[in-house]
Amino acid sequence: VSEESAGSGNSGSSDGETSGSSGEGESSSGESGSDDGNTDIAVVPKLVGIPYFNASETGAEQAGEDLGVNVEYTGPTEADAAAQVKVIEDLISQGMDTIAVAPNDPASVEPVLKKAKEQGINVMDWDTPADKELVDLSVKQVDDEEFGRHMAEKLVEAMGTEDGKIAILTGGLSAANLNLWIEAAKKEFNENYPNIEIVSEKIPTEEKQQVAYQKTLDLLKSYPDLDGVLAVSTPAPLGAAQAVQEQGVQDEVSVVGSALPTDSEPFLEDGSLDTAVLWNPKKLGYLTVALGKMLAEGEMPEDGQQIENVGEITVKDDGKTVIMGPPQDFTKENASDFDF
Amino acid sequence: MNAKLSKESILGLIAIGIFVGMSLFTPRFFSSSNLSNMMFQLPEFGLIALGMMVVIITGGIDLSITYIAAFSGVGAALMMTNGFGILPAIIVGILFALACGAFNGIVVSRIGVPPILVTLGTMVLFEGVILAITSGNAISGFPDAYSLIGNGYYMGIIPLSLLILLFFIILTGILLNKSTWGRRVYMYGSNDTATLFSGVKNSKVLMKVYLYASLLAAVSAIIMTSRYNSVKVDLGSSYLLQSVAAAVLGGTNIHGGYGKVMGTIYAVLIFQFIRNGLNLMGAHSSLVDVVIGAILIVVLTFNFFSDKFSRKKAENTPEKAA
Amino acid sequence: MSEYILEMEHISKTFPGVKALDNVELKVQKGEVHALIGENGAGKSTLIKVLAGIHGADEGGKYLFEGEKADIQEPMDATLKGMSIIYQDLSLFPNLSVAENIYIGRDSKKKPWTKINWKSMKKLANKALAELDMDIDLNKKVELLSIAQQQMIEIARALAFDSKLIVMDEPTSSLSSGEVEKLYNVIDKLKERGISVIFISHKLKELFRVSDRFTVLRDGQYVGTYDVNEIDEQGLIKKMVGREVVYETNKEKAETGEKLFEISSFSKEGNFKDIDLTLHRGEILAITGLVGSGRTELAQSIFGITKNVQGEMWLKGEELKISSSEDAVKKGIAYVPEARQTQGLVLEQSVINNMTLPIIDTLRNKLKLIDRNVEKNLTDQYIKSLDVRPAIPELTADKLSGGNQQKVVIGKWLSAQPKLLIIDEPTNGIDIGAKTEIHKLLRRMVNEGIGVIMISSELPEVLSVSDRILVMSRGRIAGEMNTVDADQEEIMKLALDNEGIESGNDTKTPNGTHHQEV
Amino acid sequence: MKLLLKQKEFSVLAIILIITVILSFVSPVFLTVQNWLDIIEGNTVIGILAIGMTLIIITSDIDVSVAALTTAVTVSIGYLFQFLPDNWSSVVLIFLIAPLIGMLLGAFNGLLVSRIKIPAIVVTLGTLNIFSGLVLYITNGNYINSTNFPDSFLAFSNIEMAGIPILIYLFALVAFGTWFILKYTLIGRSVLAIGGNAQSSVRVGINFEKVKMFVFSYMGFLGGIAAIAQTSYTSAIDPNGLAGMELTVIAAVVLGGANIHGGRGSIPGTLLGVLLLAIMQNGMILARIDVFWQNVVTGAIIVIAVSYDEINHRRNQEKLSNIDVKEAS
Ligand SMILES: Nc1ncnc2c1ncn2[C@@H]1O[C@H](COP(=O)(O)OP(=O)(O)OP(=O)(O)O)[C@@H](O)[C@H]1O
Ligand SMILES: Nc1ncnc2c1ncn2[C@@H]1O[C@H](COP(=O)(O)OP(=O)(O)OP(=O)(O)O)[C@@H](O)[C@H]1O
Ligand SMILES: [Mg+2]
Ligand SMILES: [Mg+2]
Repeated sequence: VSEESAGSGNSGSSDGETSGSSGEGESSSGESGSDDGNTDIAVVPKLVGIPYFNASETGAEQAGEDLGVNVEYTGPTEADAAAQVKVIEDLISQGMDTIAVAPNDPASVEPVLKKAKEQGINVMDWDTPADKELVDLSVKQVDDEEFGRHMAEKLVEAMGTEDGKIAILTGGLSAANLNLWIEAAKKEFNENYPNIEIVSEKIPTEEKQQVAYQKTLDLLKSYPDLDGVLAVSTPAPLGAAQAVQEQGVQDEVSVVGSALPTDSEPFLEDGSLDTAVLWNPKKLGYLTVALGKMLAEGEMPEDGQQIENVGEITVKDDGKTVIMGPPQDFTKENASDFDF
Repeated sequence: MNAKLSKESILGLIAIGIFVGMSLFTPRFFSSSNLSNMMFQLPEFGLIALGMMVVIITGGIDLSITYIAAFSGVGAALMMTNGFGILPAIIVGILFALACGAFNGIVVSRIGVPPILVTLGTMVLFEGVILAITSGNAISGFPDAYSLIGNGYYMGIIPLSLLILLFFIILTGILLNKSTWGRRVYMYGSNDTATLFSGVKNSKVLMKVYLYASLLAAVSAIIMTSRYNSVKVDLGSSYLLQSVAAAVLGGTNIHGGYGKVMGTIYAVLIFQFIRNGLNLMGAHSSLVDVVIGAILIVVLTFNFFSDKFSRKKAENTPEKAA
Repeated sequence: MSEYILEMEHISKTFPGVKALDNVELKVQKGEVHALIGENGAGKSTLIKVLAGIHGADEGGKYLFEGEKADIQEPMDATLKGMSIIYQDLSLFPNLSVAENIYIGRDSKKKPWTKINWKSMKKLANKALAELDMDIDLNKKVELLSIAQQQMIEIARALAFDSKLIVMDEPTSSLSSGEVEKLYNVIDKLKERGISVIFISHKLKELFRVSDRFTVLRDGQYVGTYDVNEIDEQGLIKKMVGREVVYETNKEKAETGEKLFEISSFSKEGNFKDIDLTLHRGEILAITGLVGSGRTELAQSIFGITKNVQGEMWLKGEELKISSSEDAVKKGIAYVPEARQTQGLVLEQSVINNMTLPIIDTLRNKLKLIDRNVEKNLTDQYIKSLDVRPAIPELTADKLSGGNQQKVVIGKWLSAQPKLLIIDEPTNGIDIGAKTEIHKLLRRMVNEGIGVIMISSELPEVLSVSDRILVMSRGRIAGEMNTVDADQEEIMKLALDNEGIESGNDTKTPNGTHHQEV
Repeated sequence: MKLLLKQKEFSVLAIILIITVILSFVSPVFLTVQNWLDIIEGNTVIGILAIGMTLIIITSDIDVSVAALTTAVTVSIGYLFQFLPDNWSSVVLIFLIAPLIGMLLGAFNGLLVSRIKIPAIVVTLGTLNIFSGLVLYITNGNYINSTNFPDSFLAFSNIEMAGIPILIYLFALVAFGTWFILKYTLIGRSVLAIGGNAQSSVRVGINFEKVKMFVFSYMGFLGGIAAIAQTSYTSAIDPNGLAGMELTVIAAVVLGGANIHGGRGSIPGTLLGVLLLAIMQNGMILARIDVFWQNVVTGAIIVIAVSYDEINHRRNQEKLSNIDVKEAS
């Protein structure tokens, strides 16, 4: 048990004794400030304890181990902006070199990031952008616009028709990135598939598979001629697919959404979930730490740069927005190749 | 020797103990930047916990309090993003909260529905109203001056928001202990029938309780929106159960009739020290919850045994003396 | 030895700061009715609670039941040994049916999964109720019964248990005289069966009617045990209070002044109808009647607790519009309710907080905050003038005995300096010493110009205290008379109204006995 | 008279009927058998927990740890699945072990409430934090999906008898069993008695502590059963899946007429409360109410329902205390 808690403090899972850091790790993790000569990088997810952010934690820690930096991966237990700010404030007290945040609410972390900067801490965002002016680096898994449009395309492809009725499920009404994707998807429908009818406003599912399942059941009843469901947030596609699977309407209703491959597998197999679109969150965690380290060392990434274990990255014109790569599709064929 | 420490003082000692322990064993806990951190973090939660305590003293509970805060924040934010000044925005924010408080108050005091039911309903209702207004989006972009409320200092070292909290601690203390309203709140909490038969207008007392709680929620909301520079439907939602926990850890009787400002404040401090300390130690966030849950149970178990012990002693003494 | 079913000797009980029982003795013979008497706070209820295993006595006492050491740790032990206790404040379950309430407790020692046999339960309940001559739907929830009926259910439960010793702590305080008489008959039957009864009451006349022997307590100490033949009422009173107390009918005609308070055509659907009432300066007006005749509802309507009342009221010539108890207090009306523990006092709070509750707004200093000194002085003053014991203003009200609690309630209203005081069953469960004090107090108030309306079911009290009597029956005023010309039989006839035709015989008897004894 | 006594239940029923009538006009699907089966199956977990909560609320306590407790059991089930053989014995085993684990956790609550006399809301607020904190710490919030489940369990989940899913039978069994306990057993009587008047119950020899122990353990026991229902319903284990559900459970119970001050509450009432919340959820989408207004509607209905109930209750109380006023002669 203690291994795991220490694990998030320093570089270490048990096989990480390659570098010197883990030997003194136990004692130094507490006072992990920059004084011990090691680079300290804090990675703050929106919340801890959900599969998606667990996957990125694995990646972040792997990077810490590979690159010889201390990684502190910590966040609130609820996706609550206030709680997240407190965590960041505590991290500032701990004296980090770099803090990377996936803000629950971009505006709300603004003041605290400012404070971090004032104390000479490098500030970056990952997963979800914070205030562009403020951060030194912004790591994005994909381009939001591209991602939303891509999901929309995938759905139309799965439906096999360009005019039909679809519904949209979302994790929560107030999730900024989900809203961005949904907007982009809607734009895609509007511009390129004008005959697609969205039958209801986005339906919130409380980030719970079970709720998504029930809402989808209700949707199927309420709109018997529904052709597709677009489900954003990682549990939502699973719930939607479960409903489709149970009703045996795999051939009538297509489901496309953002989900992790291992969770999606049982639904991809029988076609109740057509495509899960996401990126590799482990790589995202890895990339975040890698870039955090560069930042701490005063370097900036370049467009087209090759990052070990991640691949080629894109850097936007502003010089500080890094895109990890294109969205990745998980399908019946490839889902079993992944371990997250 | 004879002067037995009150429940609250013991809690205060525990708070100090935790503070000292954390300072000794958690590096950087006792650093100026961390101390100032904590001073900034305290007020928003402290205010909500105080509001919750006042409601609990009447034997009620306000499950809608964090949504009242969020609603109030939305009110203020809408004003500012529509070009109004800070002061009108704050006033509107407070008015929004008072409207919610009045709604709770009316249903509780006039119709007589148990508070837990009313606020269970209004919690969903207020959340719905915020969603309907904001579509779930965050509202942000406030004037720089506004951010001083939550982030600024007074005389360079004391956070302004902490002063606001102090002001409300004192105000709440005076209102509860010295004002006739406060007296009635305690009496009502112990036996509402008897207060009615003593010519107390229960509905007025209750109405003011819910208004006061919503006022505290509004102040907390102003500090939060200023600190986070934004407001969203879930502003402060994680404080809901925590504030109940703080009030009862602070000795407030969940059935009403007893509760002290300082008790609640000590409990808030304990939560703060533990949360912050464990974060600094790099403990898994989930463990913080476990520790807080455990403290709640351990402290109250301790109270139980110390009560039992002191009662035994008290029962024995007169006998021996006789 | 074996002639006693219960022997308690050298029983002491110390509460923090109070020695409630000090070396007390209580010996009850088989088949006798044994009265336990004493002033408020003398320790009667405490002794019963020791007997029942609710309180553990201090060490060193002797407690034998049927000649054997009674090792009673919890209430159930007493029940299993064959004792049933009817507590002063009843032990019923409002949410359960009559049958369940009578039956409950029989199988407390059985396995929790035992199946309840509704049939045998109802049979047993029916039998017990039949003995009491009561006809109540067994499935009715107890909360829907009147207080008197509830009291009878409690008695039925004790009967159903086939106990050897039944303790009744003030069972008659909320019974009408008809029901009291039924109870006497039951007690007589119990006696015939060889069952012992311990009977606690402040109504001396009824004690002489039912009891064989008396044990008197005073200030937690044992005074003595007397045979009914060897002592009379005055003698007992002397033993109880240590002095002589006179208690007789008011023979003087009060000089009444101008109209002080008046109500006209007061009606409240389902409670009372067309009530007209006038109170003059300098008189005490009594409202009597059977339990449930609507007196309390009337009082609470005047006091603004009951809403939606039609009719008009005037106080000192000013028409009153009262829509809440707050209005009533502001206009100078005070009401001492009948349920002291739930309506009269905030038990968990201090005497001081209780005393000043109605007037707290007037005790504010310049800063609009409560002036503690003024508050304390005022409370001390009333504690002293009413002789509240113990005289500790900071003590919480639940630590006081019934009589002293009542004094605090009265003190609370005295401090409010009302123009009109309505006092509902003022001496319910109060000992004779405190009773006369309260009566004197009422007289004093009247003399000072406060109007007093006293609601009471106790005829001797009505006759001795009031100047004029209104009799209520089924929500209406059935008659009015001056106390000097009043006659108990006449009052009972009015109170019973046409119901009296069937039950008249029953109810006249107690009054008859009263007459003989007075 | 009977109807009057069932009064509280009656007002929920009235609201349910009104909503049903409205919804069946708005949506043709609403009144179909399939839809109702879906509604009931979907609310089995809430329903089972609400039944346990009814007993607790009758004794004038409350348990806010139910969702966390149930989650803890689901996670235990998930770990157990790794060791269980793929035949029917594992389903039987799960039905033995899950309620047992739940019962132990519930008994921990019960112990603190009855022996240490900490108010139940405080105890369970504490254990809510402890249970859910530990679950998240241990699982890190990771799903366990159905690929790891024994096929026999999946087969069990899919059983239907007479077109009705197995979970509904389970739900009915729990409801009937608990109703029977309340009405026909000594312990059930004691639960009602304690809620009606705690002091009296001690005087008539009811073991207060044991009864409190019982209600909390029983809640835990049902939590265990609810955990099985949840696992079989979602075919996955989500450590966050039930978060916040305790408030829904409590809302259902009190909407069903249980009095938060104890003594009152019934299984039929609770079932109606669950149903009311369930059809509201279901109706939102069927009635195609704008998502941003759904909470407003739900919240408003709850407030109206509890207010209506209170007003009705008062009016009847007043009638009950009426006397038969003599007519003028
Ligand atoms: N739980 C308690 N704690 C402290 N003191 C108590 C407690 N219960 C009773 N007393 C005190 O013990 C004394 C005896 O009270 P008790 O109730 O036995 O009197 P009583 O004879 O029944 O009076 P009454 O006729 O008014 O009912 C009183 O002084 C009372 O204040
Ligand atoms: N809260 C209540 N619940 C049930 N019945 C009640 C309630 N309050 C009063 N009653 C009943 O209403 C009727 C009128 O009561 P009310 O108290 O006005 O009569 P009363 O003449 O003052 O008698 P009492 O001596 O009992 O106070 C009685 O039958 C009484 O039992
Ligand atoms: Mg007594
Ligand atoms: Mg009365």
